[in-house]
Amino acid sequence: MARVDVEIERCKGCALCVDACPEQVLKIGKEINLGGYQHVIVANPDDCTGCCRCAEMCPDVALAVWR
Amino acid sequence: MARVDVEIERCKGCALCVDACPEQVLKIGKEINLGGYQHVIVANPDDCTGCCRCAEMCPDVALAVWR
Amino acid sequence: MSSPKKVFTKGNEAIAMAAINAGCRYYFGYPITPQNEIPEYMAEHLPATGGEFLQAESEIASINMLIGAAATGVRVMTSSSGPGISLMQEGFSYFAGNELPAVVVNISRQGPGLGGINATQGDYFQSVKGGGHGDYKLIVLAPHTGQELYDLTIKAFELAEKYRILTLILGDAILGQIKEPIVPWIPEKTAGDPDRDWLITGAKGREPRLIKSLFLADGEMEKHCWHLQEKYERIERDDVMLEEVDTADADLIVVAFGSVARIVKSAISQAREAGLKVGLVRPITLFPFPRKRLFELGGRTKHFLVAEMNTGQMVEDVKLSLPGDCQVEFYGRPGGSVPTPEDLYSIVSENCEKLQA
Amino acid sequence: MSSPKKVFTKGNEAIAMAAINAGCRYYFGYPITPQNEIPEYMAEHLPATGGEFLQAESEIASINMLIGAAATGVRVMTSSSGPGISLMQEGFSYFAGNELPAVVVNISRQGPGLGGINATQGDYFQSVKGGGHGDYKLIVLAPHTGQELYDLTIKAFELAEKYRILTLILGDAILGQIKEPIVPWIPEKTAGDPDRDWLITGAKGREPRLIKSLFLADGEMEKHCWHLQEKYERIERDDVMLEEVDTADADLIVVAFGSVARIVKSAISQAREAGLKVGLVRPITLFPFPRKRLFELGGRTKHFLVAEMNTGQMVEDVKLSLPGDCQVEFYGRPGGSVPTPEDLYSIVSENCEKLQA
Amino acid sequence: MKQVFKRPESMTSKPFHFCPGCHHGIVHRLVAEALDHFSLREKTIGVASVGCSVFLYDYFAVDVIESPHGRAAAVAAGTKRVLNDRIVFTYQGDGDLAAIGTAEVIHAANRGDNITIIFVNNSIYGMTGGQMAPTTLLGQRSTTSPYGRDCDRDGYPIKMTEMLAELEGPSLVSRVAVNTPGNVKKARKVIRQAFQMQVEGKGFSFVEVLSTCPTNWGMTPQAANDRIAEEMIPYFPLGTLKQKDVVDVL
Amino acid sequence: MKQVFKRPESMTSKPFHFCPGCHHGIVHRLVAEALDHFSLREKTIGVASVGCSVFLYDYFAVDVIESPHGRAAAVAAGTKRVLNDRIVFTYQGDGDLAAIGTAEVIHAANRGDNITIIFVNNSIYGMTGGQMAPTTLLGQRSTTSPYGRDCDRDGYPIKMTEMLAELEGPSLVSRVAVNTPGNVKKARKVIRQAFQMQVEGKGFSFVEVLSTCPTNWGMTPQAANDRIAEEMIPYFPLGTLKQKDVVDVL
Amino acid sequence: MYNDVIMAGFGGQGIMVIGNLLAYAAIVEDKNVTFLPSYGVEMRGGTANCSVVIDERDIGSPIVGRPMSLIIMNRPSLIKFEPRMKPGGVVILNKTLISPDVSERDDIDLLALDLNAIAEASAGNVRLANMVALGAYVEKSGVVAVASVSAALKDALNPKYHKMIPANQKAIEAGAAAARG
Amino acid sequence: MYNDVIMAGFGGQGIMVIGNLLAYAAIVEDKNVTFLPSYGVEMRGGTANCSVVIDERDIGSPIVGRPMSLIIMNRPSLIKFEPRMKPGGVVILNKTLISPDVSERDDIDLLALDLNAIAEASAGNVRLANMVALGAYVEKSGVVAVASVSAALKDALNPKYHKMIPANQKAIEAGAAAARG
Ligand SMILES: Cc1ncc(C[n+]2csc(CCOP(=O)(O)OP(=O)(O)O)c2C)c(N)n1
Ligand SMILES: Cc1ncc(C[n+]2csc(CCOP(=O)(O)OP(=O)(O)O)c2C)c(N)n1
Ligand code: SF4
Ligand code: SF4
Ligand code: SF4
Ligand code: SF4
Repeated sequence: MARVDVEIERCKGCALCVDACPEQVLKIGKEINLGGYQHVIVANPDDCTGCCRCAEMCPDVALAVWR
Repeated sequence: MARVDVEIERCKGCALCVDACPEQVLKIGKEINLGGYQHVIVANPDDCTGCCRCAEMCPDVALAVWR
Repeated sequence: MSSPKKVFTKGNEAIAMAAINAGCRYYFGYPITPQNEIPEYMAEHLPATGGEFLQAESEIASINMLIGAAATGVRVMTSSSGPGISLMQEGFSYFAGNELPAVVVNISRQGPGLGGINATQGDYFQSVKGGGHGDYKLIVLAPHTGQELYDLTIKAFELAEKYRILTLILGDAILGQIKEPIVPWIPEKTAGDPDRDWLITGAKGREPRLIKSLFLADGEMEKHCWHLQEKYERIERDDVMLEEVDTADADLIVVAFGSVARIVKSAISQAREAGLKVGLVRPITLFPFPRKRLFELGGRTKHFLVAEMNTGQMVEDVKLSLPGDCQVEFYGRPGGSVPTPEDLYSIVSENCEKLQA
Repeated sequence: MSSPKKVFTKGNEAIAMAAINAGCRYYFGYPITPQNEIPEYMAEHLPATGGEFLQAESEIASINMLIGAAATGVRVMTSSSGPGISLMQEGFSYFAGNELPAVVVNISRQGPGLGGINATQGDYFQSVKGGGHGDYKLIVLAPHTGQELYDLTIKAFELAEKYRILTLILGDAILGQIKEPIVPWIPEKTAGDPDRDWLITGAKGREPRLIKSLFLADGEMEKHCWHLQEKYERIERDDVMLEEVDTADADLIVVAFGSVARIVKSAISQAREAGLKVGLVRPITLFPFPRKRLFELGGRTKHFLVAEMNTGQMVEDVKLSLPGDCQVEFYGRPGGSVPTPEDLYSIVSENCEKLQA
Repeated sequence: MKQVFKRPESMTSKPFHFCPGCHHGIVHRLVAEALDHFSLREKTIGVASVGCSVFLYDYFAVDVIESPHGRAAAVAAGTKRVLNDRIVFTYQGDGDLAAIGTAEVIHAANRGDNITIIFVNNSIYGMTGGQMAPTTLLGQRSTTSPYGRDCDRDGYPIKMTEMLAELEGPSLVSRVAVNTPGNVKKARKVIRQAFQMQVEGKGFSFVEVLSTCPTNWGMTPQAANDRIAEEMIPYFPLGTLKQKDVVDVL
Repeated sequence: MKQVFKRPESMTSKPFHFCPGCHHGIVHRLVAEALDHFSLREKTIGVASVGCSVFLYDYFAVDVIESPHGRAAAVAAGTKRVLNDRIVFTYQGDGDLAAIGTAEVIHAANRGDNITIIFVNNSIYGMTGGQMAPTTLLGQRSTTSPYGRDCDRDGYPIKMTEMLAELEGPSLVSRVAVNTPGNVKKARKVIRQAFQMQVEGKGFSFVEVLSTCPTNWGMTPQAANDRIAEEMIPYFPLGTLKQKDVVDVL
Repeated sequence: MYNDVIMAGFGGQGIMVIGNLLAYAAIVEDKNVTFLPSYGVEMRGGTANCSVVIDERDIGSPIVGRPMSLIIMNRPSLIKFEPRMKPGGVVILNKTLISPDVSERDDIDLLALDLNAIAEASAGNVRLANMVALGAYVEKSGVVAVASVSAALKDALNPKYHKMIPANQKAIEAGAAAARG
Repeated sequence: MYNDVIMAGFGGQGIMVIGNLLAYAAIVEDKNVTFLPSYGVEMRGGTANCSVVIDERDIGSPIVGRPMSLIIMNRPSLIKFEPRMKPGGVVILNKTLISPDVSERDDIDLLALDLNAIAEASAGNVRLANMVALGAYVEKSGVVAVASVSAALKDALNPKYHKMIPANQKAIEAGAAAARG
């Protein structure tokens, strides 16, 4: 059981987390946040292993991981 | 046949040439030049081999060597 | 474009373009906002002229590379802003002592300290009183439009060469960043005389030459300082530039330079429409300062208002210029806050009211 | 020695000794003649106080080390001369923006450029008008004897702390090199208040603090500049220092600072002996300049003579201070030529003659 | 479930102003984590430099002094000489440290000043809009090398880490990258070691972090991230060139 | 008899102002000999630095520009960029080059500026009266290290030659001494090579010359000369650390 | 006739592009013009804005203290600039990102458009929302002819984007049409 | 009574030492004094000189424009300073290195002494020629008592030279004796 949370208003949609996740849990969504960015969304929450690779790569500390 | 000449007014009496000369040709004299220095003199002119070691060491380019 | 000779150009680019057209072939500089378009333009266009753009490791390196290049007699330039110009002050002083010609551009920004990139005129004192050590002056030119940035850059190279002096173009973030249509032109003379008798070129078939600022013999340095002083006096006599607007009948004369002068122009035309007799004196050369003309004007008009984007710097030179019976008011906005035409209009009309009272 | 409390001391050493006695425990500096006795004294004596002397790799490093140390609230100092002080101008501007307290000594020498090591007063403008970028001021103290070098060094630390400002001691080669008997003393307070709410000490049990000079929010930088301005006005109100000699009945008042003032004193006593009514105003603080007092004096005495070892710098501040109907003459010797008492006596008496005519 | 990844305590909650995908954010976090690791927040003083990282103070919950451009090492030296029981670090870009600040960093290193320097090498001037840095790669275009960096005119990209490792003073000199989760982990370890050196009074520690500037490289964040492995690391090899004895901290 | 040793033609006849026994005079002569060797006098531009050698222009019969303290390499770079067919050299002391001028020399080297730098390392500030230099040896007393240089406070004597040899730009980086007739001969050869590099357009050449300062070392000229072999060379080893292809010139 | 406008939005929304384009359009009509960009913290984050002043006479101040018109692409910009507006001024508001309710002035002429949608619909590219806004502004204010804006595209755009001129023109026209109502 | 003197010679001739010593002698007599050294080019070559001003009253200028007295140890110094002298002034001249014929003034009181010889003879050390000169000057001018100079030696000299105080005293005395004629 693991979970990744996105702090949407911190996300700038750089997609480094998307590339880093070995399980394709994350993807860039269609929505725009207040900063004007298309932010990341947790597309496949169930596949998350809590490995933290996404969070390690997130330049904006927008991700939190539970395990 | 070799000769070393001292340009007296350039000499500051540092004696580096005296130390450099393997033949003890040069020594610091008693006279004081216009700059106030006790300058070097050619004490044993006949022993000069014209090897130029003195001149190489003279910081004030006060020596000329003939051979 | 309908008017074929007009080019819509950013202020910084106007300077760079003018420099190249004035024959400047070497540029040494270090990045700093808000003047980066100058080195960037130079980097793009100098190579094609056979010249060279070199990015220095710092402003200190820039100004010293400028010394090395200026000594050869070519037209050279650097540019920077506040903090970078401060770092060049030792170099400025050496330029003065060495009597070398070159052009430096200061697209000034907020200060003191790191400040920010908005426009101010807080570097007036540094420019005209000498931020470096010793008794010296630079020629300081203060353009107020894109076209004038272009024209005065060309003038700067000419004056630098005429007097063997560092010439500073004092702009600000507004002037550097603004885009306006300008008409470029090419001056007749785009290089210094190659026969000047002080150029450092290698002592081929002549006596060795020396560029220095250390004079040790008794009284020699004093002589050198008076020689410089005499040169500065010649500059004050021959090369003052200013613009006057509606001064002939003015009850109040505003004195302002650079971008503020431009904003003042808007305020003044509003004031004239409102029937207020207001004029403008805009010093174009900050050194030499238009002392004589101000003194003349002060014979007739007794009220002056100095407007600057700082807490009061040029106002001192205005006071020093005017007859003792003139009254000088000051309006200032420091730290990057730019007065609007409305601000200036209201301060002008306030002053006029006081006059009537 | 017959008078036990007197110490025969070189000016530079008087400064260093006073600094240590004022609680200065850290010194960062780079060698330059004619002030080397200051770092040398510090290198010898600071270790025993538990403090530290560190020779920096350059004047730029010195002034920046000073920033880092001043931010912790300890008493710190650096010293240099002309070229080195020029290199510190960016740092000076940061000190102003950051509002940090520290003491800098300029034992000035010939300029512009490399100049030489003789005394001048060519750095007056740099000191009082701000050689760095932006609108700012330093407190500038101008001692004229060994004892005063000592006393004003102590004062400099106090003022720096009182206002969170960089305080500059402007001496020259004469003052730095001269040896005189002085009486050392120790002030009561030799350290700043450890509870000042801006000290950078690590955010233990409190909110983190910040020393900065970049203010980005709309209008914030302008506010900061006006805040600084307000502080400068307070300083002008509360901390002007000057010396007056024989001004009460003077027909001619000489204005001079530092070592020139001292030479003027000889000339004036000669003049008084010759029956000439000559007085002296000696600004001790160059910023704040004794404007108010000069204005008052200008109500009675209408003729002033400014004597400086430069081509005319303080003379501008004198003119700006005096009522419009005063006449101000200037006598200057730039480039390291020091006027003798005889020179000054003859210029003083010439001026008195003109007055009579 | 336990939270296994969260914002370090030495960081504030303020969102970064950095451009999307800029590695500065990762490096900030790693530094904050190192401070957390040794519980240093309350005794740390950061020295901010001039560059995109100038707003350090908004993101670190520590005392901060803003340094003039290039002079952070001198400012830090001044602070540390007075408060030698505090932890003092600088955070500098490649324009700041490898150009205008060359002398200051070399002499701080040579003196063995007991401070830590985090050197973010993104091979360009970020804040000022993409001018050539001393570290710009050969052929790389920038606004002041519009035809690509030319070694005949501009010289070779400078390797600060290699140069500093030549000196006696430093206790740790290392180059890391943060372009993959694995490299981030290695970088975390080295940055920790750097602070440990300071904690143990071993003298000057220096970590160069290869970093992206998607904005001024004219690349997407992803392409910029890829460039680190493709172009930066081959020229600027990763690894620790100098290290005094240290207990492993990971 | 033929004159086998005489003043080089690139030198003027003015007697040096240097103190008795100061090696500056020997180094001046060797540089002038190198100019003579390649017949460069009429196309050479010297850049004088601030230090005891500031009066370069009195002794060399070449055009000279006086540089601000520490900035000779930048001044020379400016000159050379314009007049790239002239020979440009700087002559700098260890205060000038290894302290205040650190950044300028490193970046001139890194750019591979086609200039020659003669670096006279006498481990002290001569002109200003004997303060500690970055090259002052550990334990050495100077007016600003009255208790001897302390590596904890002041760091280790800096080895500029070793540091510069790390860079790509230079064509020649070497350290020589002039304390014995034999070393003078070697130094002559290396200084010639340095100018040859420039003549051949090979880029930045740098020669460090270990040198005495009897006055500020508080020694007789002879004792000072001996100190070179006893203390200086062991810490600053002689030799060429970097050299691009060159035809032997001796 | 004197006219001024401040345009503001996120960096990346093409504010500078339309400011520049409007200036070129003024040049097409042989008018005097000043274009003054102003950034937040150099380039990162923050908002970008620019001022354009157009006049037949010489232009005094390029600084616009109390704007006659605004093009507002994001919320912070509305909050910053609306209070300074002259009464009766024209505002083009990007309804895609800001609700018109945020506006606090009732003495101005506010036109809220779903710029992204119009851009998508007219030119098939949301990134041309800026052009839609400019078209609407020009139409509403009459400061220059819409045709002049279209004509200026080749001067204002980098040649490498010239192939996008037709799409830009469509977006501008669509903006103008929306402004006509 | 006001008194001033300029002392000048080669660096290394001990000019600063005797200037300093004279100042200490003045302090012994509780007088005010300023001692101003001035070098040529920093330390190398050139000549060294210093000015000492002694007075019972506060001292104004430490700069001596027209000296009342001179101690001259080498030829360049005579050429430099002699023309500036006040008429009637006292000059102690180092005859060992300069012939009195070089002097061009006939309105001064010139005492040419073979200082080196006197130093050698009295103290067995030519290096004390400076002390001989000072002794002669003090005796001739009366600015301070010769005894005060001797008494000041321990303050003025670095402790490591204190063992040489007797030799110095002898040289000073010998100079004074020479001046008495
Ligand atoms: C003395 C001085 N010169 C120049 C500048 C302008 N400036 C600000 S940041 C910077 C460099 C930014 O590049 P870098 O250090 O690589 O940091 P980055 O922004 O890439 O993180 C420059 C040149 C300045 N502020 N001060
Ligand atoms: C900006 C500046 N700082 C300091 C000085 C003072 N200064 C003159 S020469 C010198 C250093 C001399 O030492 P070095 O370079 O080793 O040469 P040397 O005299 O030993 O040959 C210094 C610090 C100066 N002239 N300018
Ligand atoms: S924690 Fe691992 S698995 Fe989960 S989203 Fe992040 S990278 Fe993917
Ligand atoms: S790495 Fe961070 S900022 Fe980038 S898309 Fe993922 S969550 Fe957003
Ligand atoms: S400009 Fe470059 S370095 Fe700066 S924040 Fe943006 S991506 Fe990062
Ligand atoms: S002080 Fe030293 S370096 Fe300078 S000339 Fe004298 S011996 Fe040579």
